[in-house]
Amino acid sequence: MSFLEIKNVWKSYGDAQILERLNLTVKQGEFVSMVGASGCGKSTFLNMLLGKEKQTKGEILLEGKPLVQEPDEERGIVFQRYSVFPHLTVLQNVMIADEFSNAKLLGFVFGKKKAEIKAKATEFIDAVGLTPALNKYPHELSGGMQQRLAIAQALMKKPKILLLDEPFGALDPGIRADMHVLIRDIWQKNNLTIFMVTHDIKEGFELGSRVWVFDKLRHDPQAPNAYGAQVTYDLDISSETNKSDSKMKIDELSTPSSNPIMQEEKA
Amino acid sequence: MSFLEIKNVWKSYGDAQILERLNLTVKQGEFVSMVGASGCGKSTFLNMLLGKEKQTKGEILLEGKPLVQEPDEERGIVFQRYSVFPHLTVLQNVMIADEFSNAKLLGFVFGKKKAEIKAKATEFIDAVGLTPALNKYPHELSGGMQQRLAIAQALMKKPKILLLDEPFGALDPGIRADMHVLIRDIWQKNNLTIFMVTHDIKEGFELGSRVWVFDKLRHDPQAPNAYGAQVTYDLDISSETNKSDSKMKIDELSTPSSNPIMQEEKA
Amino acid sequence: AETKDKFSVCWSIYVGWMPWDYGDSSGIIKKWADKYDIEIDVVQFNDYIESINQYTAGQFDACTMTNMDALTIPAANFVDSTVLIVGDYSNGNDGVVLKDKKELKDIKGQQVNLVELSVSHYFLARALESVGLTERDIKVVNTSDADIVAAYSSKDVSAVVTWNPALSEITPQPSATEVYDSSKIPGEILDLMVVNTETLKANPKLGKALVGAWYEIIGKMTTDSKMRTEMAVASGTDLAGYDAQLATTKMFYTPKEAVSFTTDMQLAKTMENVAKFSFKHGLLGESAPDFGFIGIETPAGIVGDKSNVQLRFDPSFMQMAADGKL
Amino acid sequence: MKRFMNIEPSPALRAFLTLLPFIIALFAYSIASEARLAENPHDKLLPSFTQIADAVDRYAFTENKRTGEYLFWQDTGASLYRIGLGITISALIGLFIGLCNGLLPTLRAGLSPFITIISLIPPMAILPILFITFGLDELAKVMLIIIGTAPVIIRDMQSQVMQLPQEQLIKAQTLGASTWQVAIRVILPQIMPRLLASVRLTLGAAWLFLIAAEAIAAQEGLGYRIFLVRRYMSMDVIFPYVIWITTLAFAMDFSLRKISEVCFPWYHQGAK
Amino acid sequence: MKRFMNIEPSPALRAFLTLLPFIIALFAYSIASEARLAENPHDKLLPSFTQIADAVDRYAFTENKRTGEYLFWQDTGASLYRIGLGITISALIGLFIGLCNGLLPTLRAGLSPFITIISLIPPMAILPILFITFGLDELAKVMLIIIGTAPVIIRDMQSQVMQLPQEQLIKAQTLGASTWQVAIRVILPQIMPRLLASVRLTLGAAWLFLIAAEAIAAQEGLGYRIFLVRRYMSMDVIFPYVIWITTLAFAMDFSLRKISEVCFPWYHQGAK
Ligand SMILES: Nc1ncnc2c1ncn2[C@@H]1O[C@H](COP(=O)(O)OP(=O)(O)OP(=O)(O)O)[C@@H](O)[C@H]1O
Ligand SMILES: Nc1ncnc2c1ncn2[C@@H]1O[C@H](COP(=O)(O)OP(=O)(O)OP(=O)(O)O)[C@@H](O)[C@H]1O
Ligand SMILES: [Mg+2]
Ligand SMILES: [Mg+2]
Repeated sequence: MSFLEIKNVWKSYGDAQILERLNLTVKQGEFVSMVGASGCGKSTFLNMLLGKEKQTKGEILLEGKPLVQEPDEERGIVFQRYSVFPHLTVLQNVMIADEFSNAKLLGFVFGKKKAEIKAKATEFIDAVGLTPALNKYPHELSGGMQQRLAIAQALMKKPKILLLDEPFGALDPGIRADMHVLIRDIWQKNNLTIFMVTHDIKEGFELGSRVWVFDKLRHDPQAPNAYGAQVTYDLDISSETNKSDSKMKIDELSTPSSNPIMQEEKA
Repeated sequence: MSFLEIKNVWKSYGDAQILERLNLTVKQGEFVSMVGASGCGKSTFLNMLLGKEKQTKGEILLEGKPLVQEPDEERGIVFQRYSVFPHLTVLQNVMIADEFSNAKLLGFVFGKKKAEIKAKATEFIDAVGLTPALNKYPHELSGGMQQRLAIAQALMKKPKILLLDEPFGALDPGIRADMHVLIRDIWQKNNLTIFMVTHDIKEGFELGSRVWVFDKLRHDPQAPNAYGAQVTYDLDISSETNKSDSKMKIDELSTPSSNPIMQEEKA
Repeated sequence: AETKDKFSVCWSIYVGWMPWDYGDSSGIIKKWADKYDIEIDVVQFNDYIESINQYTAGQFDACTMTNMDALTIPAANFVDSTVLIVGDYSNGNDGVVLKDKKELKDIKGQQVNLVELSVSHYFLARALESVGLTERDIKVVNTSDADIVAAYSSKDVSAVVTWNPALSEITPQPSATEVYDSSKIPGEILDLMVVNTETLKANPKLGKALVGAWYEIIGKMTTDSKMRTEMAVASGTDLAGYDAQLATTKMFYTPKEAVSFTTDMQLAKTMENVAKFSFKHGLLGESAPDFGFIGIETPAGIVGDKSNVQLRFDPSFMQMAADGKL
Repeated sequence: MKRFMNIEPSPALRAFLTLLPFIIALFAYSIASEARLAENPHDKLLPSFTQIADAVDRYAFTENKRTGEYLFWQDTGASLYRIGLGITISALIGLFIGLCNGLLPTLRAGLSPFITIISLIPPMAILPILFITFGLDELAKVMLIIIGTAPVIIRDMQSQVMQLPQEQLIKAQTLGASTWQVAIRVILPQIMPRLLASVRLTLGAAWLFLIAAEAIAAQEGLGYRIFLVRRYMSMDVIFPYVIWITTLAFAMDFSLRKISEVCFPWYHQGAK
Repeated sequence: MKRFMNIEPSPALRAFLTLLPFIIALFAYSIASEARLAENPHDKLLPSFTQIADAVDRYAFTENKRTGEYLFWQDTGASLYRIGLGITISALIGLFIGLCNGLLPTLRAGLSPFITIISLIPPMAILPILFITFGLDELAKVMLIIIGTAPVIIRDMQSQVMQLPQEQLIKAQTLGASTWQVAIRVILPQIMPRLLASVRLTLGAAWLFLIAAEAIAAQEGLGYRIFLVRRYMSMDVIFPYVIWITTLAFAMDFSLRKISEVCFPWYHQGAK
């Protein structure tokens, strides 16, 4: 039994077929980078893992059991934006994760319990390097700091899977580099299973232990919505040897003409 | 007489000193990349070149004459966002540039004049590769296509100076590469003088014939606003030899610890 | 005022004034205006007070109103006004209604809903006098006349003073008893056509045309049920409803009746009462030292300050009609 | 079991749920009406559905003997004319002053605070002044609507103009546009859909002022009729009139939205 | 010469321009007033400033002989109490139903269209029903304000909740939040400042309804006084009352904005 099994999964919205024939298995502790043209269904796939969308056909098993059909604590998520609560300070943003489970009725905890949660939250905040900003509101943080906060939040629940949807897409290149260091560090220390969507192929290869390329194999010019995207490449780059093998792949994918990411430019 | 002369220019907003002691000259046809930490005054500098802001001290001479104190046809601009008119199609967006000068009263042109402008606009649209999207509205275009449109618009007026404020900041890496090809091409063909602000140091070195790094040399921890930024490096990378010399500079600037861009992260 | 040949007249919906609407739509007013070679524009108001205010502000040359409002609004604002036509007096058209109580005395201590400072208020004061009570024994709640019927149906309300048609909507209700009505004080609540004195002096034609038209219309209405049906519809009810309202209104169908009412001694007495009430409630203006501050001229003599006459009852035009001289 | 917030009703259930409150309301009304009529058959407060139908027939489908007109349609026409005229003028004023105010700092400095204060004056309180200033014919009624809604539209337009990205205005200037050209080629077309949105928002107030104005001085109109028969508490007439006004208000709102969607597709991109 | 749109007035000129329209308005009034008073010294339509000052003195600073109270302050108290209560209840209803509607698709399917229709009914037209249902005392006045403003606030709150980024709701769920916890910990605090904004927007309507209610049945209140003295055309009383109402409306608007800025700094970040 694999950690996560995706068995013949299809997904359509109405008439539009988005994804088709996905058959994939993932082991615990893998870091899967997902790349592909804009609108090809990467976020849709992530939403299925999250439980926000339901596959039209097929099944997704987590540790042998079908995925719960709504977001829950097993799966953490960081979006490109809006993943933190603007009305809470950094500390409160992280503490709220444990407050939810400890105060089902009131939504707030007090006294000793609160001190405990605070201690735990402070640790996670420290892990992402936000201790100096403990009492700041998100709008006082830079984009990179907000994403760190979102990660700290997600880690509080010790999720089995961490989903990242273009987590660094809105950041400046310099800050991205820092975030890469951080996320790799966190991945290794916590033995997390991570799924990350990115538009930056280099980033995908740099961080992932595995890269999935989403693309449409079949295409009907008369009915562009008739066929969905599949995972056309599934590259294991966990070992150094694989990595250098894949270097060529990167270059191949990065030349504008064959680059799937470029397709939407050809209006 | 240089093309553009910046003589002892200072700029402050109220108590906050933003820029100080700028003494720079630029020859016609140069491509100046400007990098520096967020908030150090790059946009402010661009706004002074544009005529939107007035320097507090000193003077800026264009071909020996002081700069006109409001935006005009001599200086084209492309912002990171919102540089095109959402209510006009691609063709209309480019045509409007010449409609302004030809219909002072009505704002619209008709008949033969219109056909002329249309022909001219179509050429520029073709130059940026937007011909297939001639009759689309900006919201139907991708981010990259919108920026191409903004460039075509600006070119219609044959500006003496083209100002670019993080023109590719909101684009995906793959699309950026394409845009780099385009802008270099346009720069060389039109013998333009370009000023470009960027957050991506690599991009700055790749495109520019000259790179300015903005940074504060003097710093008073008690009064962070007391001193302004200056141009701390002025690198000529127009020839290949200079370019390789500068490679080291890039690497030096790119290491996170010394990277001025990273400063805002140290909250 | 200068002589002119275009005039505007306003009126509001009330049983005794519906003939003006008929006169307008049937062309009778136009006929009389043509006869005197003038133009008369007739404007209907939904809101009674607004019509008087407009007249007072000088937007209209003539307006329908009651004797009390003629005193407290135009006259108290020193817009010298002349009563051109005394059309009718309320003879049961106003009433005090109590809920679940049978006698007027029972009103003591209650909240009374009425249009404050209106002729209803005056009528209530007269009613209270008749049983030896004063306004101090009750509490007045200002309530819009359009909503008084709805107000009566509300559980908070136990006493109302109002006039027709609202009155006839309230009295049939099982809980309602009409403990006092205006037939007990006949001739005190008068419905008038009031004209700006200066305008009338400069343009007697206007007075002649209006009076002539008025008596032509009401002369026919007693016998012409089709005519009354039209008036009924325009006032928002049907013939039966309208006839019921007419029954409690003492119309002066002939100019002779009106002239003899106006020349009677009693009118001066009534106006003195009204002036006293108005003064007590501050309606004659802050500068009024006593009830006689504003003089009222009646054929039987002047009430109050002779040097400051602002309201005049002038039967001469009705007399012309009676004499057939129009 | 999903969280309640994650449960999306099926289309059938959704349709049922939508109708439910209307059905309950009708049902509750008919019970209350029957109870009142059983107690007093002449009660007018909650007329039965047949009584209401009768009234509709009388007003909408029977010729008025006197004028040969159909009261209901005559009232509708008069009111629609007034509100249409009022709101159109308001929109034009709002567009013009709002655009100028938003674009020109000098003008804004002078007018903006004044208009803010004006917009806070409750028009109901100055009704008497309005009537005396503007007379009593159609103008006064239309003026009340204008005074009640124009300041709001002006302020809205002004803030909409100021919210347009500065980048666009600068871009236009670098393309050689004069202030006038910026106004008519860049700003005007972009705030047109916002004007429609603003008009939609003020429609409720416009109806309120229309009814208030008609209540005081009018000879026809939906508000006039309601106030006229209110003296007799003829709810059998008032109810259909109220429902009709609500329908008209809805139709106006709906068509404005559609017009905006058809004419300004680029504005509604976000709503896709 | 700069383009007109690029000319920023200096602070001094700005202050002058701001005052200019007020000065012109005052000046125009005093001329009109003098002209009318010259014709008829007892004219009350456009009283002189001294007459207005007199009236203020009489109403605000002289004890009423009969009741021993200061009419002006008594009216102010009554009106503020009514509008305060009405708008508070409206806000609470709006917050509660709007939040539930926005968060729960099932509830929204049922209530949203119904509330949309309700919000289109002009409350002035159904006054008789309100009186009979809610009586004539304070409750009725407060109810008119509630009926006039609550549907608007509900709809606004609902759309505000729906505009919150989906990401946040999902994030909360991945942190283990139940529907209830999402409501009170994620949504409630975030829409509080929006509620204040919404209340500010409906304040104008609330004043209108208050004045209308007081005009119809009351014993005290600002609207009551205005409509009562209308009976003898005391513009010298009406003017200060209107100015006072405008001032109160402005003060309420201003303090709501300040409260919001102080209590919800994170909401006003964009306004910096
Ligand atoms: N709720 C929905 N209903 C209908 N169509 C949808 C829905 N969500 C997404 N789609 C469509 O599904 C397709 C895939 O969307 P998705 O967001 O998964 O793409 P993506 O690969 O994440 O793109 P991007 O790189 O731009 O984020 C798109 O064509 C989109 O329009
Ligand atoms: N109109 C203004 N009034 C006052 N301060 C201003 C104004 N415009 C900019 N500033 C301040 O001037 C400083 C420089 O701003 P500027 O936008 O030029 O920075 P930048 O280098 O372009 O930053 P970024 O890389 O984030 O775009 C900032 O601290 C900013 O807050
Ligand atoms: Mg996506
Ligand atoms: Mg900048």
